[in-house]
Amino acid sequence: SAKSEAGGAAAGEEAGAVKTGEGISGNTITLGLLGDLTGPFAALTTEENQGVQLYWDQVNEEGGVCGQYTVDFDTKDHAYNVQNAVSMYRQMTPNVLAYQVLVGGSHSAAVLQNAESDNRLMVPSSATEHLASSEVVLTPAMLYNLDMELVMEYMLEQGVIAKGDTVGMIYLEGDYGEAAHKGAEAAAERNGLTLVASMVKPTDSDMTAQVNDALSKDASAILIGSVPGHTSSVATVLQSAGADVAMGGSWPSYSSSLLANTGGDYLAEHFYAATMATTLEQGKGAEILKAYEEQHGGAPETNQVAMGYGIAAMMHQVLDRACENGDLTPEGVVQAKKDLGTLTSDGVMPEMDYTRLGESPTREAWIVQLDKEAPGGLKTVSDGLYTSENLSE
Amino acid sequence: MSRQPLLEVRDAEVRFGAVKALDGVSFSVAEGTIHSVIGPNGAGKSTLLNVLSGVYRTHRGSVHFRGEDLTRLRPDRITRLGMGRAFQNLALSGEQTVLDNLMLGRQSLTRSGFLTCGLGWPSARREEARHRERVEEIAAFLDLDEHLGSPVGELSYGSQKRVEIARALAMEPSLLLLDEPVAGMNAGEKRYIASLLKLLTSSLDLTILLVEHDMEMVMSLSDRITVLDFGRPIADGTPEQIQQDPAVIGAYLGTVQEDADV
Amino acid sequence: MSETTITAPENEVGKPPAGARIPGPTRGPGPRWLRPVLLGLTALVVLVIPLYLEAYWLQLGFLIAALAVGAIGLNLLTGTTGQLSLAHPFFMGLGALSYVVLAGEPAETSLGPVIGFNWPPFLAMIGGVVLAGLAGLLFSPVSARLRGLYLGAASLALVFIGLHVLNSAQPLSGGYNGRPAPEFSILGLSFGGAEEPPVVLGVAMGRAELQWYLGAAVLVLAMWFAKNILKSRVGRALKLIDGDPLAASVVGVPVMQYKGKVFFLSSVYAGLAGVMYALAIGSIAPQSFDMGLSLDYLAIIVIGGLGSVGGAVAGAAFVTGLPQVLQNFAPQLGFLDALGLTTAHLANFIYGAAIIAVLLFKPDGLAGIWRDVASAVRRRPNRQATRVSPGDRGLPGASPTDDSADAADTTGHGRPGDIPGAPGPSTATDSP
Amino acid sequence: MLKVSDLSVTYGNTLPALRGVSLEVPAGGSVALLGSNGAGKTTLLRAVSNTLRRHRGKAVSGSITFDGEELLRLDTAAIVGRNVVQVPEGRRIFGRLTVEENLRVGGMRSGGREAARARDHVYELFPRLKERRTQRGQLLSGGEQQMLAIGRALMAGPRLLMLDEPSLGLAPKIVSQVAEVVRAINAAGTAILIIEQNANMALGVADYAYVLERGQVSLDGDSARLKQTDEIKHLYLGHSSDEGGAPAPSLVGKSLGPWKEGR
Amino acid sequence: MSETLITGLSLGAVYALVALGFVVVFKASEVLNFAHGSFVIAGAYVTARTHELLGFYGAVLAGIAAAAVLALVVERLLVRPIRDAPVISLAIMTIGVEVILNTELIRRIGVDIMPLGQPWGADAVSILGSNVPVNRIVAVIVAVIVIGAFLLVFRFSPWGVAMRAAAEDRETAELLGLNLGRISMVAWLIAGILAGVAAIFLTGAPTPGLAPTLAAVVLRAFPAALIGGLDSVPGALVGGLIVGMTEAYAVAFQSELEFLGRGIGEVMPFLVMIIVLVIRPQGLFGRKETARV
Ligand SMILES: Nc1ncnc2c1ncn2[C@@H]1O[C@H](COP(=O)(O)OP(=O)(O)OP(=O)(O)O)[C@@H](O)[C@H]1O
Ligand SMILES: Nc1ncnc2c1ncn2[C@@H]1O[C@H](COP(=O)(O)OP(=O)(O)OP(=O)(O)O)[C@@H](O)[C@H]1O
Ligand SMILES: [Mg+2]
Ligand SMILES: [Mg+2]
Repeated sequence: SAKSEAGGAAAGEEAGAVKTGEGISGNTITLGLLGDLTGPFAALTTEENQGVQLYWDQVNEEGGVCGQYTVDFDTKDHAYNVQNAVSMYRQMTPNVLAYQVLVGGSHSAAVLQNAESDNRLMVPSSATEHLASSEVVLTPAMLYNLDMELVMEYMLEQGVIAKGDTVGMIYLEGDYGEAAHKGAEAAAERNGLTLVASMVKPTDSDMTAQVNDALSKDASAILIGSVPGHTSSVATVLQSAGADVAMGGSWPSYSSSLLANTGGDYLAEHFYAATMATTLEQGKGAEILKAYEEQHGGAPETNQVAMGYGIAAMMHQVLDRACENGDLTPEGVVQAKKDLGTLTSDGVMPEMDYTRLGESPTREAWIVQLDKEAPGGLKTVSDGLYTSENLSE
Repeated sequence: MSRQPLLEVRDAEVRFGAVKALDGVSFSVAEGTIHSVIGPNGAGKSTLLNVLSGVYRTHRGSVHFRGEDLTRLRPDRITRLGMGRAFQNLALSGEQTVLDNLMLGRQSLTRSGFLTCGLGWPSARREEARHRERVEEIAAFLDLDEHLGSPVGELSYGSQKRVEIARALAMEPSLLLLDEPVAGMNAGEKRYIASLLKLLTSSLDLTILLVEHDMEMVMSLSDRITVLDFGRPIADGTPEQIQQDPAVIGAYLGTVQEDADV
Repeated sequence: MSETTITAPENEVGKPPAGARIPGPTRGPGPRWLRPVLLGLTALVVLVIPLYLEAYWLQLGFLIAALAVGAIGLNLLTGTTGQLSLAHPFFMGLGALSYVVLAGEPAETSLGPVIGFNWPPFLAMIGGVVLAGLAGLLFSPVSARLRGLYLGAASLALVFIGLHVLNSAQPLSGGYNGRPAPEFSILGLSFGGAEEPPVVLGVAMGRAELQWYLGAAVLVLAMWFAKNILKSRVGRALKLIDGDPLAASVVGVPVMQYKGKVFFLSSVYAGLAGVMYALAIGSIAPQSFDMGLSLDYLAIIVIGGLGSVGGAVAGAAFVTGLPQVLQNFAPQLGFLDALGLTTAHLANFIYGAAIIAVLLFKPDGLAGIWRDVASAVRRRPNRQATRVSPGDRGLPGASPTDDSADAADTTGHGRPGDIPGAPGPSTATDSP
Repeated sequence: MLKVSDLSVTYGNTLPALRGVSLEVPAGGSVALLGSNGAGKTTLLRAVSNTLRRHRGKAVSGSITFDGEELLRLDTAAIVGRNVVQVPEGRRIFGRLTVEENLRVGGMRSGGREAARARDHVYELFPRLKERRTQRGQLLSGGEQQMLAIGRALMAGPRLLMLDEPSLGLAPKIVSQVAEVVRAINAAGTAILIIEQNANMALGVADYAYVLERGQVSLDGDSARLKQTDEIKHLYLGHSSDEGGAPAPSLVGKSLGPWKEGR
Repeated sequence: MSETLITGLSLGAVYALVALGFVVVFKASEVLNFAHGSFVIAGAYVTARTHELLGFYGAVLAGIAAAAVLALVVERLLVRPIRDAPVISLAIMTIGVEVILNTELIRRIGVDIMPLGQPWGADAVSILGSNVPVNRIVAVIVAVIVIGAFLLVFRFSPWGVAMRAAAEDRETAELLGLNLGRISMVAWLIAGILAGVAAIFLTGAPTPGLAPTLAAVVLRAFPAALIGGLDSVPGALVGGLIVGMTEAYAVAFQSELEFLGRGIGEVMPFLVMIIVLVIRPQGLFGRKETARV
């Protein structure tokens, strides 16, 4: 009369030689895509999901994970609401093998403890030390502090800023912004820069006061560890002031659509940032672009598609390994990630090293500038992947 | 009983901006009597009641009730001392039933607080039951029993007036303040209320301070009358004296009432 | 004492028809048997549900219970006393935070150390409730001073302050990402998935099952307390404060004190809701206690029916449950992709439309529907009633046997509080 | 001009408040409507102005015509548009508006010049209002509010003016003034339908009267004639002191002992 | 510090325009319109979508028209049928509207930050040595004109009185022949127009353009409306300016305020609001609620 054991799936079922459990039924692996489809990050989530889909479609066509399992998705929307994220996580977990996408810093943090006890490998969309310290997390990017440092080192190297300069910084409330700030401080100290920093909230939209503050102190650049809207506002204020000041940003701080706004021209000229996934005008990026255009009949707005593609490729590696190990249970998947240690994604993203918990999986990235002409609005300006030996440990 | 008046108002003054709504008003009300206050519209009668029940503060003067100074007390404290009031403009809880409105009159007689009520403590239940019984008695007395379960807002104006009176009675006051209790009632109903008030003073040792424009009722019921005009007392005396007072006739009565064909 | 007899009249104008029945004034709608039967059935359903439903639904149930508890408290304040408050997320957040700090263990996080006192969870729960209540007490002088929308706005400030505190007081709250909420346990019964959970009728009583029962128990207590309040002298006083505060004070209600107390009470409810909310989510994050939650709460009490306890519960189920249910069942709808919509969009649309629909068709909320249904059931037996005897002209009183008037009035009435917006009895009653 | 025929009204699902009421106000006539509390007088006015639905009531049968046009089908504003205006029960002044603004609302339908003239006229009638011009309605005394309510309706320049207990709360001297005003308005061609508990006044003002009892017309006739009826004398005119008259509603069998517990 | 002052004032003017939208509807119907933010976004969206086609001024008209029509539709179809419900219910009705509109608009806007094509772009002029974007200067001028016009209308036309009467007692207002439907319609229409106008300035320099976060920005007008007094037209202006200045100064003194926790700037307008309300519960210019019995 009563319901069966919690979870329902036939745990320990043997299919061939591979042990499977929750998240697999028959020959179908279900991966979770828990993102923000209606909230502030809807568009980003959508493109990331499309990239994921693009990759797995190809794999499924070619025979699937270790030639046997096709991958399917359980897609849910938490609308950038933590409470929703948690309850949806609970609902999805019995049916998914791992989380291919889990959007949101505090959202990922809120489910982290559960994910650890449930053995669900997950790919969050943020790169904090907190998340990177967990065995079940595949941090998809350089930690925010190193990312900021990297951009600054590049700008120094190019002579956009010089040692001894004053630089302004605007960073977002929250651990992303704080980490970026920390990185900027480290780089500033190393290079004898004076940092004028102000913290802002997601709901702020007018950066006049902050920029004026920096300009009045003769800043030669303004760094941004915040959201694209703020980047755009900074550019607008600089442009109105007739300033000629460089800008550097963290990887979540820009979006190609900024080019169309007031201040867009200023950005195209003055703004530098790093990206973890290849731009779409070069190398592997071009291939992804082509595949995307075939499927959707137009170019994507950002290179978030490449990001999705890259993390899917890494997940593929992990699943293949787990299959090889004969254990495709959630536990087996986490174990496979540990076994592998280092993951590659066919040049879509830098090689990621997950062996040292709490540390950045990579220390290199592409440096980009915004460009109206380039697909996805970005062009790579560094000579391939860029790194600097100055970065903090 | 001592000879001390139940209520004594001395030299009360209330100002609203430039308007003096009460200006040097003094009078006293003896226990067990019906004392009326009359005067033209806007003379300050309701203001006087507002002072007595603590809604307005006097700028000058004092009010003593059973020898106790009321001038600084909050309305709810004054009510606890035994003053009940029916309002001129209905001040009932329109969406609550008549019974609930009458039970509101028991507010100052009951004690149960948030905790005891919320927990349904036996003491709270017992209190409720006891007071409800009494309230039903009062309702029957005012012919409201058929309406007990109706939301007050659905009653006709006249019936709502009766609920007002009943609620004031439910306060078990020793001094009852009535502000135009029979406005909106016809002659027969007025007479009914008048006889009821008479009965109450004799049977319950009730003292009544009555504000009313119905001269027939005032003259027949009152033991004593105070007349206000522009906030100032212009006369004070027995009904007979007042009826003859030329100042009162000029300011208030117009022609002598006597069934004049208006 | 005095049996007065005055000459009997020839006729009785203004008197009710003899023998008119007094409708039971404090009874709710519906026939007498309806209530106990429904209560019994509900209790049974609540008890057996965990034997059948998946954990996810049980957890959703617990979340709904948490919000329902908060909504009941808010309803006492806003629905009954007319004091609009948007500050509920603040008090919830405070309750949740206190619980987490009191029951939690000190720990190191990437943002720095966090404090914890390791109290037994039950004590920590009480602590959370008490602290939220105290905060309510602190704010109550302000709340007693303000009315209507102005109070609403002032209380909104608390939400922003609360968010700010949660974000900045990292050693307590864990900062932006929050911190995990320690599992509840009581009388040695651990909710956090004990090694060997007790088994009832073949079903393991895990976290979800136990939480379900906890939620049900707390909710029942919260409802019972609120209902008792509403039908007591306190409830009547609160309703009068809403309508006419001056009259209330003359009638003997210490208005300021009551406004303060009801604010306190509602923050106690909110604190309790906050603790449950933390348990339901498993962690606290500042984001959970933002203005969106304030608005959800308002939607809950209005959709449920202002001032109605049962309505608050129904509203909570509606507002919390609907979007989740929709996301679960909407994938079956294939046309979405064609429109470029996701199920999440659809869920939002339906949620918004449902709010609108409820208000359009039943401005007094779900509680109004219940009242209608119940009184329809009640009315059926004595349908015959209201026939009109026509043309009964003559002198007043010349028709002493006015039968039709007698026969009627067994219906209607006794439906307190459901004349939405009906103008009060006097010119002085303004709505907040 | 106004013709109510066979009108029945119910509120929610209670017993009918009006049952087959028929009544007529001729053009330029003045008619009084008497009746005890709860008889249905106010209900009748609500039906004419079509505000019943606000009180969860509705006309279940019958018709109300004004100059031959069915009013039950028009909405309130349109009815006022036909110059049928009422002074509602319980004054209902706008508490947060000043005296002057209250009057402005009343005169909104007529032109500025005309409204100004009407306002001066009202101030002439009620000098008290002029003194209180800038005071908010809420803070007026009861009687002042009543004056304002009447004045406000006069501003609208009605063809049919319906007054629901205009004498309520007014001092005797003012009552006679109001009566004169109403008579003057009537003399100037406005038809009057007046509800009054002060039957003395009502019958003085009106030519014809109806008595409503428990939702039905129980008596009607010329004012002068009705005044002589025993019932009217007894119930509506203050003739209690008449030795012959019996006292009205009774306290028979009623008592109220003191509350057993002291304070 | 004149720079901060000017920044604050110019920002405040924009808030004032939004706040006035709240105030007008509130005055006419005592409804707190939570959907006002959606009207702003809708206006901005239409302007952004059409400015290439119609030119900026044509697009502005289109945006204003869209916001106004939207407001009218909401009034007519949703608010009016339940006009007699308690005001809280009406406020919740507008929340329902807001949920739907925002979902759709945010879906349409997507990841973009959409430009509205203001011809003055990022131009700025120097006032007292500080750079003020032309966008803000235009905003100040428009706000002063609009609000001045409103004051005149309220003072000299019967409309303002009628609106307040209707808000207070609908039945009686109707009994005096006021056309409630029209009053309410006009109020919502005006609110819609104001939303369309405010949209232009809220999305102009130095802010990036139309983004989903605009909804949160609109929310700042809420303390502005209350500080000034919900029923006061000049109050909207003053409240807007106060909120604008509070924000500007909170940023300028960010480091001095750090002991209150970083990011206190966002909380400041609300703190100011609480202080104002505790001292004057009806807001600076609001009418005092007094009652008598
Ligand atoms: N909103 C309502 N809902 C239900 N019943 C109502 C409502 N309003 C009035 N009634 C009932 O209708 C009947 C007639 O009421 P009405 O107000 O017309 O009386 P009235 O003659 O004006 O009395 P009064 O002289 O007391 O003003 C009464 O029995 C009253 O209880
Ligand atoms: N709170 C107040 N603020 C300003 N003026 C007030 C206030 N209360 C009363 N007044 C004014 O004081 C005067 C006296 O009012 P009050 O209500 O006492 O008159 P009243 O004698 O009861 O008249 P009525 O017989 O008409 O009820 C009136 O002119 C009134 O306008
Ligand atoms: Mg008075
Ligand atoms: Mg009446």
